[in-house]
Amino acid sequence: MNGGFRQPSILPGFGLTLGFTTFFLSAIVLLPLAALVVKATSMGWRDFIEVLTDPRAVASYRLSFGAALLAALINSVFGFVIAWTLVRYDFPGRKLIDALIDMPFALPTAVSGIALTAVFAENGWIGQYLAQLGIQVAYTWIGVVVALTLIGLPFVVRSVQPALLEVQHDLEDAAETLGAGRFYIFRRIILPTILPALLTGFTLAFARAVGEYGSVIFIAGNLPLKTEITPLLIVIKLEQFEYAAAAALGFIMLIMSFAMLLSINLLQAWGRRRLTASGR
Amino acid sequence: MNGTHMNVWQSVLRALRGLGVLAAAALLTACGDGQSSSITLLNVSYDPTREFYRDVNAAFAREWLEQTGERVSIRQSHAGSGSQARAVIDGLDADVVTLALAYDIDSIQRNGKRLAANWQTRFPDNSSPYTSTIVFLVRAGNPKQIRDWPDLIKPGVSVVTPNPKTSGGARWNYLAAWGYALHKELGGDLSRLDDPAAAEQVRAAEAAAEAFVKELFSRVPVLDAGARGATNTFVQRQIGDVLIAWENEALLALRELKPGTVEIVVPSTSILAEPPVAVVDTVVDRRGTRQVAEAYLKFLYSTEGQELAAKHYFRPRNQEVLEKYREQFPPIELFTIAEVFQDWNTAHAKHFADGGVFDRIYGVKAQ
Amino acid sequence: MAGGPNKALLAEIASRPGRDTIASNLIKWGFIAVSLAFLAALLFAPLITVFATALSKGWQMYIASFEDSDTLAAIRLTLTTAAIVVPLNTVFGICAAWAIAKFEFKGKSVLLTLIDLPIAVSPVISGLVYVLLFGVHGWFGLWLQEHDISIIYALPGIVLATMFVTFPYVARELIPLMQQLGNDEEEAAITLGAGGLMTFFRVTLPKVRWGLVYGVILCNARAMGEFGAVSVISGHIRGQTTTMPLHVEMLYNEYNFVGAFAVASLLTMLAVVTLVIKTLVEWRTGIRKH
Amino acid sequence: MSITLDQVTKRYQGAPVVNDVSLEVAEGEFFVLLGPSGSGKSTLLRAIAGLTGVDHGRIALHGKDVTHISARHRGVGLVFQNYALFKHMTVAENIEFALRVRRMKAAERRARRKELLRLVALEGMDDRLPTQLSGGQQQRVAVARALAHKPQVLLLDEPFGALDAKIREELRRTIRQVQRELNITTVLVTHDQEEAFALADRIGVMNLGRLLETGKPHELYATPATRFVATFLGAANLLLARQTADGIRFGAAPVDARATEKLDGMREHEVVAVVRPEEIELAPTRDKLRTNYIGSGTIDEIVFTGALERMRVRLANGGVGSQLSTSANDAPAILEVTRTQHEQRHFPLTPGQAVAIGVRRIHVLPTPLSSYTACAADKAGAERLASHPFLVELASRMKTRIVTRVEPALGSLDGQRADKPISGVAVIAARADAAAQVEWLLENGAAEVLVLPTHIAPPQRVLIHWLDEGARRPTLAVAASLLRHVPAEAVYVGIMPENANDSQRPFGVRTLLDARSEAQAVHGLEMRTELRFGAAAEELQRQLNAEPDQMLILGVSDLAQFRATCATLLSAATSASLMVVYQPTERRGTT
Repeated sequence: MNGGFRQPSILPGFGLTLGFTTFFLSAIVLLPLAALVVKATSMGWRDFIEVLTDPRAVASYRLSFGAALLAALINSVFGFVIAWTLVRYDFPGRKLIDALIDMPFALPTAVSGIALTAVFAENGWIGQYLAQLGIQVAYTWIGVVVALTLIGLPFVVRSVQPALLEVQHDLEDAAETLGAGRFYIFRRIILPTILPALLTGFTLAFARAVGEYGSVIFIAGNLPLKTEITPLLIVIKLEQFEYAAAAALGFIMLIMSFAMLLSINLLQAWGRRRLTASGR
Repeated sequence: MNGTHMNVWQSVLRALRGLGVLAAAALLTACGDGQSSSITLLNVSYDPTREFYRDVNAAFAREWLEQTGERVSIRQSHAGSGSQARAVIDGLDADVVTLALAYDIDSIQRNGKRLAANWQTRFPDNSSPYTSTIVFLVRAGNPKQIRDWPDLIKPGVSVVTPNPKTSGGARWNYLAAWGYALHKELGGDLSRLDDPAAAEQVRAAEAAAEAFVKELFSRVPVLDAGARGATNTFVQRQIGDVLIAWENEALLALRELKPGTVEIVVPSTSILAEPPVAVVDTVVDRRGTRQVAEAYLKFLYSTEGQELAAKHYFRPRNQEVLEKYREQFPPIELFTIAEVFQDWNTAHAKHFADGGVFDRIYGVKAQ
Repeated sequence: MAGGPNKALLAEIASRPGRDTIASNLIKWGFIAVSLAFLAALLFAPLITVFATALSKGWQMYIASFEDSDTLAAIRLTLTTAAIVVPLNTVFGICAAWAIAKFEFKGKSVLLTLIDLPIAVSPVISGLVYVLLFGVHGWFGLWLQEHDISIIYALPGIVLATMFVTFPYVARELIPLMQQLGNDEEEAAITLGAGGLMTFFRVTLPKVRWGLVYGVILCNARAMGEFGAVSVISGHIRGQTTTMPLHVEMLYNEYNFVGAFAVASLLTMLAVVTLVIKTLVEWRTGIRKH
Repeated sequence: MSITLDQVTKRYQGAPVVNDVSLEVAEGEFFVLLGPSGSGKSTLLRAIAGLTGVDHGRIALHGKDVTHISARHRGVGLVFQNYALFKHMTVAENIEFALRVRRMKAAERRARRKELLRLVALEGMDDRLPTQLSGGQQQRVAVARALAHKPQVLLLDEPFGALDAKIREELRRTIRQVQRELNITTVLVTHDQEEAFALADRIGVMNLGRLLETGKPHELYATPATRFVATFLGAANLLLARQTADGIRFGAAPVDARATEKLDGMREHEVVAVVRPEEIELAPTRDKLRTNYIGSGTIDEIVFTGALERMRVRLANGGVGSQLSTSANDAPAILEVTRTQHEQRHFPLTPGQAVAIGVRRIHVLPTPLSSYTACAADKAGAERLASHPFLVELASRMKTRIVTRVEPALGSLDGQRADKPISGVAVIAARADAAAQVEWLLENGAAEVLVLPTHIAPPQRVLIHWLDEGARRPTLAVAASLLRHVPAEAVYVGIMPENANDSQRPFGVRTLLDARSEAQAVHGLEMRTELRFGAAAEELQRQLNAEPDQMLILGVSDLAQFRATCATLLSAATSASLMVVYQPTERRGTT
């Protein structure tokens, strides 16, 4: 299996590990997803298109992808700020906060949804002040963004943190002796260096947010055409025993996410090759 | 590499090894956990009946032991009515199903052929040992002066109800509102629905009903996925002026959640909600539990079962028991699904299926 | 994996001329303030809500919540699931990382993306796919029924769904780390006559142990916290197929807020466990240095 | 002056890593900071660049004080050991970085870039990424980048560290060439003495945070002032000798030492002589030597290294005990010798052969601290003292030795004398009658006495004081010598009487300034000064008690005065160690 397929290396275990990887991947991920695809395509082309282009579905894509994109962007900014703060500054409680970053992973999504709704509802701790400003968070698309931001936060912080730790201080020192100001150093030196990591974090946060269901339904309001997310639409289809339609919606989300993940991975592989190109 | 360094690492490895052993043990116990000596039943039900069936199970097990000397233990499964039906269709081995609406059991019948088509006639009262109806929950002191259905579409009133697409209970809410509007337009005579001579009038009434329901749902700020979610939104988050809810849910909420902050308003007319029960034939036949499963459901009709239903705020079928709890269940003019919508399948197809009336009132184009 | 600042470096930077100014202090505290405010609104407030509700009726009620047999069963089920899923995914993650980081071959990006894929799959779908496979009407449904094997609505289904959802985490932690560390030391070990396993255990593993531990922690957290996928496939049988997150929802729907959030608070303790493990090992490696 | 450092001190967690460094680098000069790793040279360079703040002292570039100016405004060019090129930028973008920051027009940037690339011989590499270049090329780019904004000074931090020998040499030449062409003041940090010799106009040698010596390469090599510089700049044999009125004496063999200074009115004393391996002549017999005979020996080992022959010669009895590099006192001394091809042909040698040894040139170090003699009344006490951790550390840092000496009469005041004069630094344990012991030792020929408490840590601060102006010179010499081997801060404490009137006060301040400038000028020692008022003994006692881990160097010229003021100081139990430096006045008085 390894003729011109891979570059030679003296390290052993390629066949074994790649074999196990592909086997496990096939059994746990690919086979089930194949079932999804088969189910989705079982309904006939015309129905398939009809399900996917239903205005309600289209509206839900807009919300799901739009809110996920917005949440991932917010996370990219604030996740970076948090990672920076955790890496570059020392302050009381830093370690605790560092540990809490992973919290959204462990917290059942329903709990985060319920808790967020409690906080951001009009009578909630934060919601009441926002309400005075005329901003309603819970039961609007803003609420969806808030929930998705929480879900995606650890991805960005945890991607950026090691990259920031690794940024060579020499580079910053060099830039400083050459006369660059702090913001200029940030923009021209630090940002390009950690950009791949930030991109990874962004992609993962986005991918995770697009499919999120548990936390969103509590805070979204779920009004058709307004605050209805695609996963909810899938659940609705299921409630009506329309498995194929549900699978079709799931399938289209999968395709979009896959395309996005793949393009980012390719971009990064390309970037890595470019930066570690020959010349040694 | 130095000693301490290795130790940390070894302890991690040891921990991982420990986890592996634990996993193997767990797998073994999971596999061995098939049958125990006593009979077990699985009752697949929907969310609000959890407390009720807990008591029923205990009482029935006692009675069954007395009558037959056999121990029976009943496991419960609760979730949304629709998703429970789906679970049974996909292979959840329920001996009995006790769901929110007949449509869900019909679906099991239709999609899986796991029970006979005539299931609803096998037990008395449409196989619904207890009933409920749809009432309103309002804030203490009823500040918006909500007395009946028309008050829900007064200016400035905001209504909370769950999403009929995902919640069985919400479908009752929707149908109650629709039924009320029809009832009113037709001058209280629902029999004219079947009268070909009154076709014109019925069409006008239907249009009025649709307008009413549309207006009602335009005041809904949150469509929770489930009934309990909607109750929490109303009581805990203080969203909305009125919650449309099952009577049993409203009574429970009154007791469980912040007593004194909400009160119940009973409308003039409402729907007779009949949560049905059924034995899943393929399962009981395979497992040999038909006898006990049927006894279990029959127990619901016994005086003891009816008392328990009333205690958990379901309207008992048994008139004596109902009278005993009269204070809790004020008289109300009730119409049935059959009277207004023929049957659940028709109602579902017309109102809740994709492109149905519910989609229409949200401006989704008809297909 | 997570990491903190190098204190000596920070001290040196802070001593630089032009650094000990009002502006740099403003920037520093500005960053900290923004981070804390953001986290406070998004993360701490919900967390505090969880604990405040769990403790709203006092410690006794909180403790009592864990005495319920169904709650205990849910905790047991969750731990069992994690105990099966985490080691399997760890082994997978290590294999995948070795294959991907140590060798150059065609289609690597596609493989990487496929490993990432479960993150992008909606939890609802993650559960549904197993129903499509193992449900009565699924591909293997009939066969399973004939052999009286239950997968969905039983432990194996829950394990599979959890495995699917937590699939990428260990691999994702290890791959970039191993890619970055390169092959030199492994190649040296091989030329010194070490076998593949020995090279892995004595050379590679000690280098990446942090990434691995962190990946395992993440995988475990996610395995214990997964709601959507498990919900679809669990059957919600009380005391038997309800995991902790499902149990939380159930208790919440019973208006038992104290119980619900008490169980949820148990899950948040995972962060504390992470912190303890990290501090413990930092402390031990700290001893090593002196 | 292009770069001026004035008493620059930088501490990490309390310990000074750069300790009172003063330095002036002239316009267009190529200055090399040489030192082992951890000597503080890189920190000093970073301080000049503004990448590290200093805790004390001032830094000026071209006469402008830049101590508090940030790195970006200092206008220096810095080249890092690991290049620190921006990996995501091309060579062109890297070089133009500083120009872009300064908003220079694209055309000008381009022109400057071309010029710089020509300068470092990398024409046409503009569009490469750093990863596509070899290490040497990358460092050339780094140099070009550092020069782009026409910095006032160029700083190079071990720029050749990561390169192999051949490329290193090539790049060395390029840098020297660029420096000459631009006539830019340059400071280069390295630990490689060969590199320093090859590049430097002037070398400064650093160790333990102190700048020990500066000078032209050949001067430093030929006449180092310190053991450290002597051994760090090439191989050196350090030999203990006695300076007598006739010259230098190694063991029994007196050497006619034309090259060394006269006794200069001082008592005969022990000195450290530096003999470079290439200054040693070997001959079959003593009369065949054309140089000063110092002893005979046998060839231990010969290593052929191409142009030179390197060998180790074991000294015969005559030289026993005079060699410092071995720790054991009575082990035969080994001399390192190198011979040219010419010498080899003239007198071929094989291991085991007996030879006569002569020296062409001896350099005597000016340091007054030559070796340590642990003195106690009994053997056990002397041995215990000889293994005192601080003393052992001090001796090993100074590359000297510790001998033990049992003096039963130590401290007795009945006039019993030592049977032979005490040489080197006498060391005694701190105890109640230490003052009497010190006095006895000083009367018996010791010039310095070190009093060590049982438990002390290496000092963080060394206080310097003399009771009488007459003791100033030797005290400063001892302080300078000691402080080169201890990473501590030096503080001269001047003490005025409590009731000093206004006319006396300026005098006190002048004394301080004189002391400081003499320390700097004569001994290259940078020290702080403090002026106190009160009785000397009490003031010193107070100072010593103020902080833990201190050391006091006390100059004495009159034993009566010493007894009067310092008996209590010595009898009090302090955690400080004390070095007493004695310069008898009577002889001075008679001349």
